[in-house]
Amino acid sequence: MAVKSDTFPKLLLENARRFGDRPAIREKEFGIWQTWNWRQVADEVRALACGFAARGFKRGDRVAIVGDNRPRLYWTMAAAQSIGGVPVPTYQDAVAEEIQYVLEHAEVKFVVAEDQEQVDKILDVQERCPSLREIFFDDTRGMRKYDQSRLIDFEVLQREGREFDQKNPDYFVQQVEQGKGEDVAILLYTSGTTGRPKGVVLTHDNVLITARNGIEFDHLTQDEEVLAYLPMAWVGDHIFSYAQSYVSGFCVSCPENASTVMHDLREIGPTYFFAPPPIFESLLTNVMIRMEDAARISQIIFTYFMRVARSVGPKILAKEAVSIKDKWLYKLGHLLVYGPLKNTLGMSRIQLAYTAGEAIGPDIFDFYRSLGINIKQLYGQTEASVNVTLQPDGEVYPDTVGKPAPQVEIKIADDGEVLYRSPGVFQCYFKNEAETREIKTEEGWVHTGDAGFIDDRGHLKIIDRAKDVGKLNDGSIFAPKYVENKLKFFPHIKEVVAFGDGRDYCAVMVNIDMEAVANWAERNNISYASYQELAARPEVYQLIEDGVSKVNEELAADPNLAASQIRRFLVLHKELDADDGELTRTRKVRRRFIADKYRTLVDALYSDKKSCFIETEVAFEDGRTGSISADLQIRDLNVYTDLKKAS
Amino acid sequence: MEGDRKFGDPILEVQDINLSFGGVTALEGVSFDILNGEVRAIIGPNGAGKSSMLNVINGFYHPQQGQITYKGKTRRQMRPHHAASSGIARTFQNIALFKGMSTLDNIMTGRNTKMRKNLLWQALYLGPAKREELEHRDFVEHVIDFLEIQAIRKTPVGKLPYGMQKRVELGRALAAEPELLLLDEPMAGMNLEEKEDMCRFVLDVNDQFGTTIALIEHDMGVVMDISDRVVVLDYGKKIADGTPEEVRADQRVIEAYLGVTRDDN
Amino acid sequence: MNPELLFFLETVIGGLMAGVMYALVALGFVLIFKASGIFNFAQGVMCLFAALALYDFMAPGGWVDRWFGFTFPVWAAIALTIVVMIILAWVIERFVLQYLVQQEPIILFMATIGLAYVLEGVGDILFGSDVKPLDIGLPQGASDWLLDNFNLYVEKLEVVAAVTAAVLVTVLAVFFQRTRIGRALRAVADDHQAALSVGISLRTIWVIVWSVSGIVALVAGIMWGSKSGVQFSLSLIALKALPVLILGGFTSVPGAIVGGLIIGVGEKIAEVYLGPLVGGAIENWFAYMLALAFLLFRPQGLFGERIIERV
Amino acid sequence: MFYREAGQFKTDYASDQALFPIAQDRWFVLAVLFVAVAVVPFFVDDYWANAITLPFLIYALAAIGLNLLTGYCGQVSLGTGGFMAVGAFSTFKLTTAFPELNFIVVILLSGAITAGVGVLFGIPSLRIKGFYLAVATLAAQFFLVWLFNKVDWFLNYSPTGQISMPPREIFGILITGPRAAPEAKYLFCLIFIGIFALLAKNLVRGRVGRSWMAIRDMDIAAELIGIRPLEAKLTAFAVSSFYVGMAGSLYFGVWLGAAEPIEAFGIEQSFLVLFMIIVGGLGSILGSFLGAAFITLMPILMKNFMVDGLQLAVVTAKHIEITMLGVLIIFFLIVEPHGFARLWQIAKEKLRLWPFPH
Repeated sequence: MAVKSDTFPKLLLENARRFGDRPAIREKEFGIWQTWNWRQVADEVRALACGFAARGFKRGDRVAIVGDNRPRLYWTMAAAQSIGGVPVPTYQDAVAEEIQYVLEHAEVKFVVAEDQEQVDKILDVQERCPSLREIFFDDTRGMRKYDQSRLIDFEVLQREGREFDQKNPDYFVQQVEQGKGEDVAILLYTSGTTGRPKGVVLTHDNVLITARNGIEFDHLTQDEEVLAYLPMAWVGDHIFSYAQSYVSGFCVSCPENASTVMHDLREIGPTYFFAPPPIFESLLTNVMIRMEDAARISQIIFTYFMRVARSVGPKILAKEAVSIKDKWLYKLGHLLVYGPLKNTLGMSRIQLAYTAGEAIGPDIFDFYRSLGINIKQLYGQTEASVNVTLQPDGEVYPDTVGKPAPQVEIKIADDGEVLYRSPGVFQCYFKNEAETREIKTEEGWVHTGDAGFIDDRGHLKIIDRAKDVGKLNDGSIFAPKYVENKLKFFPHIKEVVAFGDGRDYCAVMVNIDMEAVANWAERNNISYASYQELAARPEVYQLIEDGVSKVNEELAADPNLAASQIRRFLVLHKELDADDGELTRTRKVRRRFIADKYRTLVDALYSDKKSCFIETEVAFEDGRTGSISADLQIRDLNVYTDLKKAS
Repeated sequence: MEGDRKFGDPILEVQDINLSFGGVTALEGVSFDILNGEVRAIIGPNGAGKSSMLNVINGFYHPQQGQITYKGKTRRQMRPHHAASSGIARTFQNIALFKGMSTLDNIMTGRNTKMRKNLLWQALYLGPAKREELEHRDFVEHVIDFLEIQAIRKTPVGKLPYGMQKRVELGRALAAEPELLLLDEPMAGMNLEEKEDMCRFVLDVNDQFGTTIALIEHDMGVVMDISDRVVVLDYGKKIADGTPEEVRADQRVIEAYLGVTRDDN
Repeated sequence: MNPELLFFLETVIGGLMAGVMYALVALGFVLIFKASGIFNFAQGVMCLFAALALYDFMAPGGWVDRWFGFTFPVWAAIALTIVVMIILAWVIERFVLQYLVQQEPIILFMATIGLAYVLEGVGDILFGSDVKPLDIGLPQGASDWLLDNFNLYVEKLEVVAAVTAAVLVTVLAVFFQRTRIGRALRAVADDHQAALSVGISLRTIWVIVWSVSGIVALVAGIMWGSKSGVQFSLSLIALKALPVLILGGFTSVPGAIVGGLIIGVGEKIAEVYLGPLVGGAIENWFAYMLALAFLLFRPQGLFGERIIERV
Repeated sequence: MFYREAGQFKTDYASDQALFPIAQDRWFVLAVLFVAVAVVPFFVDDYWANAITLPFLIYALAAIGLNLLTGYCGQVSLGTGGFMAVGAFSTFKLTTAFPELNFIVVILLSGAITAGVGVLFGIPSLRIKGFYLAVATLAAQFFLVWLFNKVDWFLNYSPTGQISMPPREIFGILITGPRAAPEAKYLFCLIFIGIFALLAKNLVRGRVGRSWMAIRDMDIAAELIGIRPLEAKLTAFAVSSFYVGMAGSLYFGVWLGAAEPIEAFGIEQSFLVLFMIIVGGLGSILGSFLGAAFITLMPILMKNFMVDGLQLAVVTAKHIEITMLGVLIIFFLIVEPHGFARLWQIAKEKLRLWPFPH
């Protein structure tokens, strides 16, 4: 390669020239994987870009993208970038108000929406988006009834674009040529655990250099298969499904719809796969639940070979030496168990899998690695165009997030906060000078907001959000997330909220995992009628208590964290829900919000009450609200003081 | 949805239909028309002759008297194959899917009248026959997409829940690209959510493809919501015909539904 | 009388007599089909089996004779055979039918073919496959009275068979119309639930039906066995009865009787007048052709009602 | 267990509708074909050809034929023996009348003639259904066998009442007659039947097959959506009879070499083939093979066991064999009424999902 293309549109044209016949993107539709090669994609993008131009789109204008992962929506990104515009992807499951904020804040001119559902949301809020001019829709289903003056069929737009292109044949290429690496490439809104979303401004250089570094780091090729199923508004999808595809030329596949993702995953059999820990976790839970119904003989075979895998699998994956016997046992296990298992999970061909976003349970992590799936952790942020640290092959540990990625510098502040500097570092928060200055220093260092330290292997270890790390009244350090994550590694626990900052001791509220606990209840003949009833069963409480005790045992072993042992806990009567504001859209716990909402419960946890009455407002899926009430028990636990016994 | 819907000329007119089975009269002097592009409901108490009327329209029953004008051609009676190949498709009151076949194959049978390649070509599965098969598969996939039944594409229909079977049956009818679609109680036995889905599909079919729809339905709410005009039968006779509002206000209709108790209900 | 007319008359009477025999076998089919929807292909073999059992109970050299050194008198042998047929019905229900209740008709049909193989094989193993003359004291030879007075040659045995069949049909009619079980049996033909409401379990009903048709098979077996000996070919009369079924309907008792007579007469006439012209031995297929030709004009059969098909 | 389907995605309908869309299935089929074509011929002697492989293959062809009619179109036929006789006698008359005619052409013509006869006897199916039709097809069985037995022209006035097949070559290799090599006969039948099994499979997965199945599953609905019952039923009878006729042709021409109508084409043949498709699986081409294998092999195994193993008299063994055949049929119907094909399908599903149960 002589000159590296420095923008996405230039890359696209280069790909179309160099390997135009190779598949670029696929979508499962009408029962088969409809495929477009790079030349076709370049052609579609060109028509689209010219269509935008024909409708008065100027350099610097912004296009919002609302919908599931669809080839046309990815093309919209490239089309906007081709003519100097900025794509603004939004979360497809966001409610109208959330979308309205982004459209208004980003001063979006055009919206490309997937279907009627998304169009309806935008029409609801269009009066409050003064800059919004036109809405384009991909799926025409049910759209005929709408007033078509501001609503335009995607195909019409492309048709207009082709006409425009014929009249102005040089326009497109000229516009692409005008683009430079330092131009803004994309505006990504981070959901943020507090306050309004912030628009992260990334340039072509930011994204492309990071993407290239990642590709070189992991030796990705143009033969990778990737399934694009995570929200397009999320930076991870932008890097893995868009940027790296453009850079290395591999093909990305879009699933048929949200309900068929697992099936589509199995069909495609990706070689390069990204999933946040909850997905790996629910897959594993699913495996275990399905195995419980299996015939005895299959269970015996499964259990035996999984034991073999746990002992030798990770070693074989790390290319360490194992005994001949183990090697053959593992091979046999692969034929009988691991192979079929990976096959049903759609992971047969995975060469590289990443997980990030939060801590992954060591059991879960080991499970996949023992099957021979090269799953690694990374640590990243939207503000860094994702990669901050990556685990190099051969240095994969469940409790760290790896070493600094290529060209990334890391330093730890005195208060334990992690800072980094890299070519991927964002320009600014859109229209938010103050916040930008708060996060990004003059020298280009970015505050991650996470507390952590570099261990003796040179790996970064994250313990919590920096601002969440607090102190117990006795002065010892308290990292709530660390405690929560340890508890969440138990399959029966779905969510945990830990309290302790400024208190005498640590106390937690637990959400049971309905699927896992229901299954457990069935096997133990425990009857229940509802989530609430199941959560309140004494047997369930005991189950949770056992888990909490184990965590206390582990915490006691670490002198820094021994004081964070859990003294009291309760099991919540309802599932924490993003619709009720208790979780973020990325399913992170909003601790302060919860502390406020469930003030009575928190107070009870720090009293000697044995139970506490609570009434809660809930929002149902159809938009109605109601309330549920419950009398929740609170349990006390013993803490381990004897360190030797505990260890 | 905008208020005023405009319709074309009648696509179908039945005139003075008399139908009886061995002395038992099912239909007596029934006349009405169905306009191009409208949703036409046929309602009436049990045993009023609604299903018989559909059976007359698509040629399964042959009336003793009367005539049927379909797309400008007047006949004494229809023949099932002729009706099917000239653009009349239907669903059935009691699901009449082909139990031993998958969803896909069931819907493919709806394309039967449009497939031409002979036995020999098909046995060889080469060239034209293969191409024809794949073209029709493509069309059927669009129907599957339209009805949102992708996930059950290859499931044998016998294993599907009731509501899904109804949807597949609609798919089979749609696959024939009908000009006139006859739906015999498309929402019978469904729960609220399934009914809403089905209503949406019926309206979308009418809207998207401009298909004329004649449907029999018991749920008055549904009928009033989605139909443009309603014809009411009772004891084999037409007792009212008009817009949902007119029909609802008709004294004879109210009597037929409320006034007389019947043992056959 | 004109000899040709006389010959014709004899032919017709012979046909009627044969028809009665067909009707007897067809009756067994109809009973089972009516009550359970099963096309019992083993009906013919059941006739053979019944006849073999009967023979064994009363004939010198049979199992009974060899093991116990005596034979039963005719009436006792018939009673015992009836018991055997009832046991057989129970065994069939217990080991075959109860597992197949929900299956398609063709599966049940195949099961009865399997049953036919089993009965044939067991019959052969137990009783051997040689021809056995069955004599339970029915009159043999031509009726002298008819021969003397009308110059007609009619086998006495056939007359007896006709009379027996008439009696049997009457008894069955009374059984179906007048007894509680009989009514239940009729009900089950229409609606299984209805039968249950009478208070008899479906399984019991099936055993009863199979027993009754086993007894009918025994009667048919006695008649045919007395005429031409007990041998394997006896089971083939089932094939003779099948055209009767298409003609008369699978569910109609009067259909079976009238159909049997029509087939019997038609076949005899064809055999006598048409057979020589085409090389003979047409009795194997003529009945089928007759029934088929009939069906083309009246698809619902003799006594069937016109079916209104609904969707 | 051996399936690795992840990554086997389809980007066009042609590959999605392929006969064996899963790669592992394709390999398995290729392996079986390889063994059948390249390995088995080395082990085929006269006994293996005449007692095992030829009966299996030829009955499989007949079973496919009957399965098309009964399993796919739902029209029960008990006339298979009679239709096989038509195929056999057509072959006899054609080979003797036109000695130059290629044997393959003879087989195809025999099939065609049988198809014509089949359509004739299928006409009642337009008016009668179910067991009425089944009984009506017995008319074909009895009438046809009677016809061939009685009309001397069909027998070429043979005084013994037998017909025998003159030797015929294909590509210079002797296929029929007593001097034909067993492996040549075997390979010829294998290839012939392999091709026609494939054609049958193509038919049933296309429009024609769907029309048949529609008629089978719900004839009224089928008619109302535009499938002509007349066309569907008569094509089913025609194609079915074509296959059965070719089976009859091979049965007489390649396997038996000589036949006598009543003995060779009796109603037992009809039942035997019907058993095959029931035990193998109605509505399954694979099932036709499995059923044919079971019904042809089982008596041989049983006979070997009883006569050679238990030293029973041949007659007693025959009786026990008949009884056991009946018992086994009943047993299979109770255990798996949908036949071997269903068992195969279940096993395959299990393997695909292993180690999960569902």
